[in-house]
Amino acid sequence: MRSFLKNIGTSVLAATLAAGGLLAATGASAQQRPIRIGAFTATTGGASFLGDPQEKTLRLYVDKINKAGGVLGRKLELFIYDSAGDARQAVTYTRRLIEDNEVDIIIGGSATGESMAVIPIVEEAQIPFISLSGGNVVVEPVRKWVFKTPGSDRMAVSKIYTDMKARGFSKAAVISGDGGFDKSCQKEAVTVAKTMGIAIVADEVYAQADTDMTPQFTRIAGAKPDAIVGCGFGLGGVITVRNHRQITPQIPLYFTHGVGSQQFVEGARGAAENVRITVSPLLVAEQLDDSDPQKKTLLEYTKEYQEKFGEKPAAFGGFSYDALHIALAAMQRAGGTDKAKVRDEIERTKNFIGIDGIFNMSPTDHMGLDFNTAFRLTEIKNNGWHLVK
Amino acid sequence: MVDFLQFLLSGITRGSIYGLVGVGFALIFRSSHAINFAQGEFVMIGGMATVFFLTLGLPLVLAAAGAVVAAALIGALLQRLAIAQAKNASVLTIIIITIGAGMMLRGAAEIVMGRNFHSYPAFSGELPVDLLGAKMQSQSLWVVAALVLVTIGIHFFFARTRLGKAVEATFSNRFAATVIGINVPRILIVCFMLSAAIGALGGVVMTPITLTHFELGVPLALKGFCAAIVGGLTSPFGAIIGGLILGLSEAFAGGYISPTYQEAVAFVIIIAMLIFRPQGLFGRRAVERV
Amino acid sequence: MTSDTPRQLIACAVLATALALLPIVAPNPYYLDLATKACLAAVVCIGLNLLSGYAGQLSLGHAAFFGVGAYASAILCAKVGITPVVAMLAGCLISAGIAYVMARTVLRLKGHYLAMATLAFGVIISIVLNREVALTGGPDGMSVPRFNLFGYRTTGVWAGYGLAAVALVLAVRTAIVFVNSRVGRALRAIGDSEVAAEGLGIDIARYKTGVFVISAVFASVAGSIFAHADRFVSPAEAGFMRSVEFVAMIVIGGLGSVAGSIVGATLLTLLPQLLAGFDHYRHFLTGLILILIMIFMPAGIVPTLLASGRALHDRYRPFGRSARSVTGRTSEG
Amino acid sequence: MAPLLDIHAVGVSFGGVRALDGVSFSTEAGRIFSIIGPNGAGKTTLFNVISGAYPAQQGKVVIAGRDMTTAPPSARAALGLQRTFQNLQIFGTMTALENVMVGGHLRQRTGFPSALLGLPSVAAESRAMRRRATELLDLFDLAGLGGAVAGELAYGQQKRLEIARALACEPRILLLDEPAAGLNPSETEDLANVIRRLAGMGIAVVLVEHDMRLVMAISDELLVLNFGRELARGTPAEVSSNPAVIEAYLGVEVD
Repeated sequence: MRSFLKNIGTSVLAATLAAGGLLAATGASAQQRPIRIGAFTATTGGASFLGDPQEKTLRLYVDKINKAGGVLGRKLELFIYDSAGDARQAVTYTRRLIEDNEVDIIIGGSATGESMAVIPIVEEAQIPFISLSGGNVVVEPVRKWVFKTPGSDRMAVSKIYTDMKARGFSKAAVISGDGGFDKSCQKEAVTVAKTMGIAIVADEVYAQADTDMTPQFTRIAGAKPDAIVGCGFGLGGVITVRNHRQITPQIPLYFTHGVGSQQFVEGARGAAENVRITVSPLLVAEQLDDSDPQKKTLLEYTKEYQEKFGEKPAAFGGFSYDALHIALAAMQRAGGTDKAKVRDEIERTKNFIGIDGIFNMSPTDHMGLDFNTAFRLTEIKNNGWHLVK
Repeated sequence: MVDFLQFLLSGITRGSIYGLVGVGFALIFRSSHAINFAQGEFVMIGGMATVFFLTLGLPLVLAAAGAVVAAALIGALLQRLAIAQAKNASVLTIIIITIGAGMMLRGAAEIVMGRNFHSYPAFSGELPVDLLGAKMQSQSLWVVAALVLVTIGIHFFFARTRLGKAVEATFSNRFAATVIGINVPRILIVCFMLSAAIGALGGVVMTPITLTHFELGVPLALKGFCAAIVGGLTSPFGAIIGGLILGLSEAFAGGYISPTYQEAVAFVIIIAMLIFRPQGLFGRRAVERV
Repeated sequence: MTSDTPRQLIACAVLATALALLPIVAPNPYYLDLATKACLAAVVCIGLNLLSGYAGQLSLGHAAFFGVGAYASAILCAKVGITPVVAMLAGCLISAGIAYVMARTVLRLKGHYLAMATLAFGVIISIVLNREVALTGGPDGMSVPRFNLFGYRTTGVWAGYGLAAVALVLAVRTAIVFVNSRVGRALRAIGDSEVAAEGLGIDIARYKTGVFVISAVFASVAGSIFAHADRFVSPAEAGFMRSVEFVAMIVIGGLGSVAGSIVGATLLTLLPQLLAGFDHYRHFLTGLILILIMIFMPAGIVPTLLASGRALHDRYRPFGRSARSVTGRTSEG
Repeated sequence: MAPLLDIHAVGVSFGGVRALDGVSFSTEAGRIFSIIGPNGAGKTTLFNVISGAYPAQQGKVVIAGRDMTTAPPSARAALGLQRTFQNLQIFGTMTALENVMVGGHLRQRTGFPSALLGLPSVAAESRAMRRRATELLDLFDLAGLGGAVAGELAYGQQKRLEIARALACEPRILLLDEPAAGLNPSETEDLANVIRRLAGMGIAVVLVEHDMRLVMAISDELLVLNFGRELARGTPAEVSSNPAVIEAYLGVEVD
């Protein structure tokens, strides 16, 4: 039994190393042990639209940083697994990362559920974990070892309602899928509306795999909202805007960052025109003022991602960019990979200029984004992203 | 009234999609008493292969035809190289082979086309069609047309062609079919090709509406399978009617009652059917011979 | 499977010893996590195999019973504050009740009706778990308290493994004794020929109902233990794809074989871990492996290996035993 | 006292075809009652109606004084009715011994709870049943084949196994559907002895058989069916001298 398990262990390790293109890095044997970055993302399954760019971004930057000599004179070694957005698999892979791969930090959890599932494990193992999921519950209440980089749905929704009020709208309809990503946004959309004086006149749900949402939009049309808030991502997001164009083109449509990718606009084939989306500044980087501190980082990330993968990065890719760089910066400040020190340094992250915004973490805030930089309001015009000023 | 019409149109569009997916289940169940869990992947291949051929620069008609032919070939290969290879396999073994085949096709699409979704323009423009105040996507008409075409085609195939009659004979009694000289292995290949082609045709016409993605097949297959069950599992026409029933029920339940449990409608119908009409709408009651 | 009960109980003891030694030889808790999941899947599969491999009925919704057990434990422990053992029993009762009603409704019919009913019921359960956010946490799932027994709180992956291993040994022992009892023989007879079984006085609907309820309870217990082992449950556990995975496990391991259930469950639990490094090629390879196993071992791994072992041993018996068809008709002459 | 098996005017149609029309007969413990007739005369259908595989659409089936017309096969078995099948229905994946053990289903008690708990009584009962099954196998010349997978036995062995299985629950009525089909003359001779012995044990044997020599040699009473109706009934001597039977059947069949 033992040799059997050992075989599994070694063959898997070999495969992982080979896939990560890291065998080349082992040449520098005189050096210290590489810094081990552990990650799990939902590259397949329902949340694959979130996980795929996150995985690509991590691979891209681990490679790039290694080419530039690594961190603290040590190479990076990436262990990354596909959780398929499934809590059970996330738990197993997290144990694997901690116990078998002996990683120094864990980045991952494209979906809120899988992030929540691994929290007891990382807390018990006392290893820093930077989540890539949107739900506030991940960092509220603050847990010692858990951080996250995506701006929260509450911020996104607040931004939408602020714009709606500026346009004189007071009645909103919400349409969302039944996945965790959508649900989290929908919950905030309903809760925040109360505090901001917006009336929710319709709250419609569709199944994530649904191919047609016209009944939902017909009901929304009957409720006569001033505007519609879409909480969705991936295919569901595209079908939502297409059905919106079909049934209720006269009602303005807002969306949160779930549709923050150029593929969304292309898939919508014109139906995304005039839709307003709160999204990280990534998709409108060129339009930012030159004085904007994020502009340089955003343009660089866009360029590097596009060169490597032949497509523009989606907003979610930025989450893992931020997580990786915050972690590495913390290790640099800590002067090593001591987990407790790295954790303390992550918590001390100040003025970190990332893709999703500018991070200022604290013992009471393990996300560290502020309302103004986290999300920008954009509008789709001529199949392109435009900053609404 | 406009709402009613809108739900009706939604139901017909959905129903046609489910029907197009369901027909393949019925055809294969009829010929080999197996549930083909790769059926959804044939639909996905229809859309994906069309996208692939379009990017090669082929005109839409050729790309679509190429996708259907490609799917039919994959269907034949699946039968020949996998299912026929498992000698004396039980029905469950065949089911697991189709599950494996579905994963392979999904994996192949993932390798070739990546993990993004894909689509291509609707065949007759993107502007919604106005019908007495209700609006439908023009592509829905193409989906319905494909369903009608498949219905007529299947009818013609079973009623008029020698091959279709041979398929019927094989279904009624495989042993007797062998005795009267029907090449049963060939019939099975034909059934797999046919259901793959019909699934792919569905994929071709629905992709402008549903878009396509390497993992799209699984949820579609589940709905298509439900359509086939409602139709009695052995009847291609039953699957088409079953699909329309599911689609309309979903649209009206979602529209008039609440969309929250819209997804469950298909399954509630199945349970109701098992209680009240277990052989399905068009299924034959199994005749027990001792 | 001959009715050589003592020898099989020895096998059971060997299994128990191996499971007890595993924590000592396992390099680290990750392997225990995998072993826990394999054990729990095996428990589900042993129950499912009694239904499919012996009584010849197919269930396409067994994950729903796993989900019922998992959520019963999660909700009753986290929200009501009931002690885990009682919560587990409550889960069993709910699962058994659902299974009983379903079986009574459809098992009077002959054919694939149980497959359809379980499919529909399973998906409905997973939709309900997904939608009833206030109770279940919705799509994001919910956290579960630690398992405690007589006030003794257990910690870490060890406890989860311990529970799963004990459950597996009990399941194996129960299944072996059961299969070799009058009831088990009656079920196997039903799987082979319903007509003859009925003629011998076996009340087919009652026996199928009974074994379906038992298999549901096996799945429910596994689900409850899973909830405490992972300390987290999500609706995916009850989903259709999980149900299909359980069926794949028993067919690949071998229908009508307790050892096959364990082998199939272990293989399909480890496979994603083994293929984790292959990135885009993972799905393709998984599918290919499933197909190859089925082509070369259509009766499943364990029966095929046993048959070839026997063929070597006994030259006079040229044919290995073939797999039972799911409808269980083996017509001779 | 009521007869052990009483069939009263049963009728069955399949899609408009009358397979059985007003057939009646009754028989007693220890008697050998045979049903003969050309192919398609309704013999096997009559067996299926008696054993409960199909319900009788008209008429009554009375077993041991109880009206069982609509009862399922398992309930009829509980009253002591057993049958064998023309197209053998042995349990092909189980061993020969296990086949016979299942045959004794009604003579055992273990239910789901005790089977699951594995109580000592379960094993004890299995042991006792195994002993009885072994005896039955010996009785039918299957000694030593108990561990063999039944589906792999020779045809003649499977036929004997089926009878042994039917006897395991000590039936009062035994329906044998063409037991001699496929047997050679010496095997048929053995079979005749077996059937006589069963009758001698007090079992009411009902036989459907094409082998006229066998039927004529062992039957106490005969029923001749033709197109689902009774053509004649009586002792072998009476039937073989009945002109209608000679014309419709015996004239063609007997050489």
